[in-house]
Amino acid sequence: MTVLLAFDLLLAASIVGLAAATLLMRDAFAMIVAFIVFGMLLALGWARLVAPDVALAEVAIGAGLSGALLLRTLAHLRGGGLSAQGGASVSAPTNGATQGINALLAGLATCALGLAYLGAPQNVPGLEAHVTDAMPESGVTHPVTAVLLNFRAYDTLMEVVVLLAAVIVVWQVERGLAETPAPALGTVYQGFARVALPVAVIAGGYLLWIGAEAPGGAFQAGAVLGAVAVLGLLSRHVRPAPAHRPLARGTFVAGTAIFALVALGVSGAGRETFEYPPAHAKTLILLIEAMVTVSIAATLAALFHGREPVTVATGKETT
Amino acid sequence: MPGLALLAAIGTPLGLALLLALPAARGLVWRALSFAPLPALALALFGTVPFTVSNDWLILGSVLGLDATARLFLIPAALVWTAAAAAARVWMAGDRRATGFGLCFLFAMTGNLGLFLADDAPTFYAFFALMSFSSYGLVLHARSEEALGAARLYIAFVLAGELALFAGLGLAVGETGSLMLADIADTALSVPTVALLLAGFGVKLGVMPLHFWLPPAHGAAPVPASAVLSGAMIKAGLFGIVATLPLGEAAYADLGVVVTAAGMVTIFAALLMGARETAPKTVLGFSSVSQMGIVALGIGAALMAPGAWGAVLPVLAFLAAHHALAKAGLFLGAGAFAVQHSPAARMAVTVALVLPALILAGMPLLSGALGKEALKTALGAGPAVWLPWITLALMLSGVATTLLMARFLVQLWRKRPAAPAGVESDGLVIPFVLLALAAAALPAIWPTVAGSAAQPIAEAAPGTPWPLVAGALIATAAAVASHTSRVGWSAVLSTLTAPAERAAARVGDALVRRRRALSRKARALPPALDGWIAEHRLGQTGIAALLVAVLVIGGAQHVAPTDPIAPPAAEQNGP
Amino acid sequence: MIDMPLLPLIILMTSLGAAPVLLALPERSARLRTGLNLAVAAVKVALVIWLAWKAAHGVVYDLRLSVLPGLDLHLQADPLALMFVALSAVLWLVTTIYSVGYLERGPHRARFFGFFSLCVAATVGIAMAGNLFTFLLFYELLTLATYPLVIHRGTAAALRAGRIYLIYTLVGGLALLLGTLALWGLAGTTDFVPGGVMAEVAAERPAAAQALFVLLIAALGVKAALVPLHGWLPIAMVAPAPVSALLHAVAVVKAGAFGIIRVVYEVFGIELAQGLGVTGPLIAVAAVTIIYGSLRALAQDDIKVRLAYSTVSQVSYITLGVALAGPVAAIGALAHLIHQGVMKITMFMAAGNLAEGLGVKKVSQMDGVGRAMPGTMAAFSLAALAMIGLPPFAGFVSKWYLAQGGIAAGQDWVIALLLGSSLLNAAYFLPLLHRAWFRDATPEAANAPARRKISLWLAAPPMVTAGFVLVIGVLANAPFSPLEWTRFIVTREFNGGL
Amino acid sequence: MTDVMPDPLTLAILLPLFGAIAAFLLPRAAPAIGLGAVVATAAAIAVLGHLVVQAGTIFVPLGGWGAPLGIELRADGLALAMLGLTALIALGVGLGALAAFAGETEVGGQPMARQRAFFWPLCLLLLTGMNGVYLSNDLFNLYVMLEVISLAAVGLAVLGGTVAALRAGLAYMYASLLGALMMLLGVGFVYLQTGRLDLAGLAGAPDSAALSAAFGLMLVGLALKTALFPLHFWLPEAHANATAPASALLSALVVKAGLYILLRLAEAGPFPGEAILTLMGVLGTGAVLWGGVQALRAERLKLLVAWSTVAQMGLIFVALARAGLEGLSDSWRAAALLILAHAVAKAGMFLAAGRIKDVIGHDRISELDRSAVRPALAQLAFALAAISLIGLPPSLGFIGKWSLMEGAMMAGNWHWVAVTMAGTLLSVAYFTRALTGFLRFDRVRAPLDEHRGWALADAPPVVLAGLAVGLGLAAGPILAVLDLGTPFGAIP
Amino acid sequence: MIALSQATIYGLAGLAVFGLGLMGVLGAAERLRRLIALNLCAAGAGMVLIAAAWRSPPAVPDPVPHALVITGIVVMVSATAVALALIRRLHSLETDTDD
Repeated sequence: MTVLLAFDLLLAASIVGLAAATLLMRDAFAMIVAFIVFGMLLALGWARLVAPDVALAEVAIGAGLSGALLLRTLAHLRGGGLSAQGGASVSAPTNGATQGINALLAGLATCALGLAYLGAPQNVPGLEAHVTDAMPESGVTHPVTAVLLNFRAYDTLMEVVVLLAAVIVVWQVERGLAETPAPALGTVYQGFARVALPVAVIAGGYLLWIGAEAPGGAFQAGAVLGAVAVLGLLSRHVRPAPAHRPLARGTFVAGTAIFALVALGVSGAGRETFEYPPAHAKTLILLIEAMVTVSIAATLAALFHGREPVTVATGKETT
Repeated sequence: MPGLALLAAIGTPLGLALLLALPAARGLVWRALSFAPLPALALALFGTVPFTVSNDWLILGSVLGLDATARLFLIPAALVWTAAAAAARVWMAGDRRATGFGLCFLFAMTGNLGLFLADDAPTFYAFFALMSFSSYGLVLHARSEEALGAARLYIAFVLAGELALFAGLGLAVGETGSLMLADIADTALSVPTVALLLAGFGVKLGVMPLHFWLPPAHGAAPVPASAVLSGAMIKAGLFGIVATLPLGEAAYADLGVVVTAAGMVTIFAALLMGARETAPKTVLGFSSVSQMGIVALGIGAALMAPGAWGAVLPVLAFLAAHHALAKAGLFLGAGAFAVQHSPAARMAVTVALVLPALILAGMPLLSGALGKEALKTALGAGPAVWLPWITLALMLSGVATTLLMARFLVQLWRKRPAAPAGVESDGLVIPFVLLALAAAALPAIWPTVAGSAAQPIAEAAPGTPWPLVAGALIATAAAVASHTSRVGWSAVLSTLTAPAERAAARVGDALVRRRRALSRKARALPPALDGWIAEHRLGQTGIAALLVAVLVIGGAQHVAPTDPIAPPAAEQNGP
Repeated sequence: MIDMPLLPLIILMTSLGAAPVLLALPERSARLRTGLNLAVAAVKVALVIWLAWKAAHGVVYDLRLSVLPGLDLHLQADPLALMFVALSAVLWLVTTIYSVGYLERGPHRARFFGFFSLCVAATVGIAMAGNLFTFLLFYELLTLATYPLVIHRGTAAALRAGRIYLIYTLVGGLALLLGTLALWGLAGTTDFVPGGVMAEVAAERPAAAQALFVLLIAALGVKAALVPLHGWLPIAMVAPAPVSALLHAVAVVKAGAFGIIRVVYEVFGIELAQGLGVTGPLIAVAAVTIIYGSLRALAQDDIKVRLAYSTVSQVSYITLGVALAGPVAAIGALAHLIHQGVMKITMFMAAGNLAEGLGVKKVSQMDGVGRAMPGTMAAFSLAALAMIGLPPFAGFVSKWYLAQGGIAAGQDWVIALLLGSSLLNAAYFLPLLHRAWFRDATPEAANAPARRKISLWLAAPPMVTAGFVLVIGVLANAPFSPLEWTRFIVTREFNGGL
Repeated sequence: MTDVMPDPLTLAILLPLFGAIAAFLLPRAAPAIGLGAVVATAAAIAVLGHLVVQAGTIFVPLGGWGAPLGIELRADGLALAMLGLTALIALGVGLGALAAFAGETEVGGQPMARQRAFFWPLCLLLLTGMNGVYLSNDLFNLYVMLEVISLAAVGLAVLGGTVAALRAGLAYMYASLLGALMMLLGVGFVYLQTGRLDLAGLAGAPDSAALSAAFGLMLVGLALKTALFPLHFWLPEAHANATAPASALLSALVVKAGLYILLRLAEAGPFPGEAILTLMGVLGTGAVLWGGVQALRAERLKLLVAWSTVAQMGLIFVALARAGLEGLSDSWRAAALLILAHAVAKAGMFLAAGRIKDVIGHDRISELDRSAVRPALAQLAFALAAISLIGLPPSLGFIGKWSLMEGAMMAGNWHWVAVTMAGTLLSVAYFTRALTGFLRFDRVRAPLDEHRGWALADAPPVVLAGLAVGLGLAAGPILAVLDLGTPFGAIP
Repeated sequence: MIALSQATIYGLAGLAVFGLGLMGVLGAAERLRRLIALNLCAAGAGMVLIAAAWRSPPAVPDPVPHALVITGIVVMVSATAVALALIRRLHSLETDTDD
């Protein structure tokens, strides 16, 4: 126990240290790498707290996809290569005094929060009992999935809406002007991609399926599939073109639409919205998960790609 | 000794006058001019009264002397002469007719001072005539059209007056059988005699309707001459009445009525006429006339009620002294004003002139007011029927005098008296100021001078300010009215509101400037703050600050109680 | 006749409803606008007559709309309201006719008439407000509606005047808002009730009641142009003539005076106000205003500014009459509310005609204008004589009652005040008449071509109102005269205390 | 809910969502779809209103689970009023957007066609989020809804595509994210203390350090999102640089979401102390003054309007604080009235400002009067909206200020009355700057061209601004609606 | 006294991370760095939530916070994507105008 506790302490310290390191890194690339490592350690910590679903999500999305997005942006900011120094500034750097005050205040706030945290009762019974009670009616056996797609399905729907909103905004913001092409992978990687892609697809499907009973589920699966798409983009296997737009739009909204339609569709006749008929609960949840997974994958890929495919005047390529 | 003193008193001016004939001595004479009255003054101040010195050899056996009453007249007269002589010396410094003037001046001085010392009728008459006729030269001095006219008028009246006086004195001497003035004054003279005497002295006094000569003469004469004409010589008329008429001995009701009525008319008519005058010195002349009206009231009352004389006489003496000093001061002041070159100096003189003007107008506690109050008290013993009217007249005379004084001060600026070029201003200002101060100090020094005769003055009420105030108000109103009639209503109103508006505008300007400065600062502040905040991204810092604040404030209430709240949370969290 | 409980609202809506239509009419449709204007104004007069007729027959009008709990928008038609409504309706009709002529082919007519209409709606609302809250609402509406009229010319000077006007009146409005809130908080109601609603409050917290009185009077005093809150009025003279006429005769200034009447009589109650010792200072303020305004008027060369200062002075007669706290003085005050309106509107319209027809804007230019514009100047002269207080014109009647009221209240000096004021009135009006009638025109003025022909639209209204001045003076004691009506009102306010 | 129909609460949230999806799928038909969705949503809200009037507060346990396990939707008078307001403004802004995006393209910005295509999905997503916030009864759900709003709002803020808009949008994004994350951490603390997420769980919870911390975090987070002084730094630029319909939505609605949540928190939870409430009032005062001062020196019309939003937000905080904790059970009404008043007026004002900018070609205040072209109706709308924002009777803004001052006065808190007065004077001052520009003519060289005839684009601002003024007369019914289901307990 | 449990460790660590993130957001000058700081904040908040889900006898951890954190992660990545898109676009425009 004590060894584990020591490990926990060490891990927690590493997490905090990496967080600090992330902020202190001079170089933007190093900063992003530190952030990704931070995410990995964080996932480890969450695994220690018996939260494998979260850990998975963090690795796949929090660290992985976010890291990829950051790197891609950095590449853009540096005009294609990752070696150049810099990164755009928001404003003039603040002076030492202000920084000191900021640090002091943030530290004070953290201390106050820490005190409050320590003052809070430990082990207050949460909702686990309710969850356990309601599990049989949820249609799935994995509690996290049950919470995500049944008990708090509304939140999840809105989460998908957030994703949808994100992709809409990203498409709206970026429209392919003065564009540096995404870094292409070498041929070796292309070969790797050829092998890796089918595997990843299968892994994603498995994650989706297993989500009903064990850690895994739509988001993780979507993240894996999204990674597949990202690989596809990087390896130029997938080349978004204006012609793809309707399809892309359809894919983005499919998850949200199906989710919401199901939610509404099951209502009536004494049932509330989102109240799946117990008999069809598993089917409906799977259906939703499947659609959401596809949408998430497409959305994440699109977020990575970062712009609506439009015809640009250069005519070289629809990027 | 008294003889020598008398000789000095009369002989000094007379001798100086004679010395003037010698061209070589003229400078000396002019330098000594202001010392000429001093022997007489010294005699009056330090001589033991009464005393008489008979000089049988002189004229009809002249008797000279000084009694208590004459002394009270002599002192102010000598003072006035001294001041006027000092003024005359500078005034005439560059005058080509200075010698003539000096001659007349010294003769008049001799006559004036001498008549107070005369004890018998012929001597008195002689001095009186000497004074009167030599004054003609004073009035005429300028030789201008105006001066000629005034002198003509003057001499006509002097002639008439002398005639009446001569007749009166003659009759009186006849009736009394003695040449001595004291005897004449003790005898119940016949009415015509008294009337003649009154007329004769009345001319000098300037009581209406015998006043016509006075204002023009005062206006036309050079300033020092005006001062003595008004300050000293008029009093000779009064002294004549006091010395010759059997006041307190017999009642002359009809004459009393005439004199009283004349006095009343004089007080106000002089105002009306004076108000129309433009020359400031003429205005002062009318003021003298008006003042003599007051004196006439006292005399008239004594004529009607002899019992009142005992009370009236000291008061009249005081009034005479008061008027002599104040009015002579005013005349010299007018001269002092005339010789100033800068407006500021003129303004200073004007301000100084306000003092004698106020004294004359009856400023409470000063001699004018005290004299009037004392006269009122004294007349309490006089004819009861007239008393209310007289009281009223005295009060209104304050108003009238105030108006005249205001008119004088205003006209001084409008129509500056003529003055010879190159006059040394100090030579006028100093006598003027001294006289004015003497007039102001009169109530204080009078008891030491007059002894028991000062009793009524010392006991007099301080006087009321309202005639003065009323006069000032009327004067202001009249000024405003006349100004308005000249420039129109709206201009007047604008003038009235102008200072307030200017002040308001100035304050407004200052405020506007202040406000502008402030608003400039206020305008500069937000951008500066903005820039500062943006530069340091303090908005961001604000987030943390607010968070800390809220957490600390929120947490504080949980720290305070020592016993941490540890409720069985489970109970709170049932489904 | 059928009963219409909504009649006050309809009267209000005639002008309030017309405003948006007038605002929206294109600039070109002049005929339509004129027709609509006149029709609405005429209908309004008719409706007011109807309302008066019904009210005189005992029909009580009382409309309420709850806005906040316990706080209503309240329209009523008590005699006092009727008086003011009638005044504004009649004078609106006259001024509308005048404005049509005045603004012929001028710019922004749509805007002008729209806000003009709104302005009258606000005045009617002020008149019929049944509580201070409703009063406040229309008081602010009046501020807003008059602002575009004041700056109608759109020049820098007009905008400056507008800004000053807005600052004064909005600060006054804020004070009134605060006062209304305080009244609501203290008394629990803002209703106008004869005899007042403050009795209990005053008994418990006299200082608070006094402070409230001062606050309310100061707030209303801005519009009533009590010295020293009068600064906006002379400056606001840059407005076009009809606006000045309306501003001075009915709308803004009278709104303030009317508000003072309401506050003194129906919020505090006159006896309570006397008991609180607040009428004395009010009398003093009114007296100072009367004299000050006249004095300032004397020195003005600009005709309109002189008239403006005259208004400052004359409107305080109303305040004076109210504060004297006696029924007779009250009659004088109320009568003067009407009389001054009619007189002053005449003078302003006449002055407008002078400016339009001859380009005469200054007193010094008025030599011989009587010959050039006899009708207009006759009207002006009549009104001026009435203003001075010569019998048998309207002004005499109100001054007479004010003087009587002063004596009745034991304040004999009021007579001296009135005499002094009349003297000053004469001093600043008679020179105008002298110049106009008894002097010959200066050669250049005589030879100058008329700037503009004065149409009947412009010429008639001042003559008509001058006729009113004569009639309401001569027939003061006849039934249905303004004087009779004010007597009726005062009887009500003083509980038959006549 | 035993109806065959889905419940109107869910519909109020999902209908705009479907609209957004459809509009995203069919960009060319986006305006029609969008307006249709807004109308449909309004219809659902009308049905909901009917139910609330009948039944008071309505709860819908989504998924049939009920709190605390599941998520509940809750509709009461306050929520209903906000829903109605949002629908109204969405409709108005939507109509305004038809005209605003009608042109070809803006210099340096996005092509109009793109703006048109993207406006509607974002607007409808925003509506989804707003309605979701109003109806939510779950803290975490509120967080998610805030994020929906944030992303949609950022999208709207940068719709114009100019550098200024993008910069402002990014600053807004960061502020908004940080606010949301503070909210999230606050939710974590709440869960730590109470073990549940529904608002009702807060109501029963004992006051504790963790809850105080939670409240503190959520408060600051929401203050950041509502741009409470001094956390307002992001707002003026973001609102001023967005295109007019977007500005209208941002200023009228988005900032209100945070305020609404604050109201709900204050209603539900043990508020962490009098001092915090006073602090909010003080910060509100700062906002009123600083916002006013900044509006006074703003050089552009839209910037002025944006600063006025800062000031008005502050005023709402003052309204909350006006009578202390004791009075909170009544103060919320004043705050709610002010929220409604500001939303309607500001939507109208931004649309009007946009119209003016479109017609004149710029919105520099100092040169408004140099233009010979005067968009009279838009200017009228601006003036009407200003009347309500200044708080002149009979506008809704006046009613709001009246209730604010009334409560403050009753509680003896004259300082809040003074703040309100000062704010009013400042608002008069800064709005007069604009109005003077509208009404001054002597600097125009060309002949005036005032009435350019009617344009559909003028209708929404005029109607909204007119409503802002006219709704004051309907304050009674509005208050009655607010009190449905007695939020904050019974009327004291 | 508070037992030093796993939950406490990670919870406090989470707060520390949040605090660091906060400091970064406030002070950092670069856009990317601020965004990463925000992500740190999110991670910190997630850690606190997961710590709140942990039960000392680790039988069944509370699944609800887990679900919440997953949602949070997805929301955060969406927001990050949007912010990055803005950053890229701004960079393009700024370099365009600057050059």
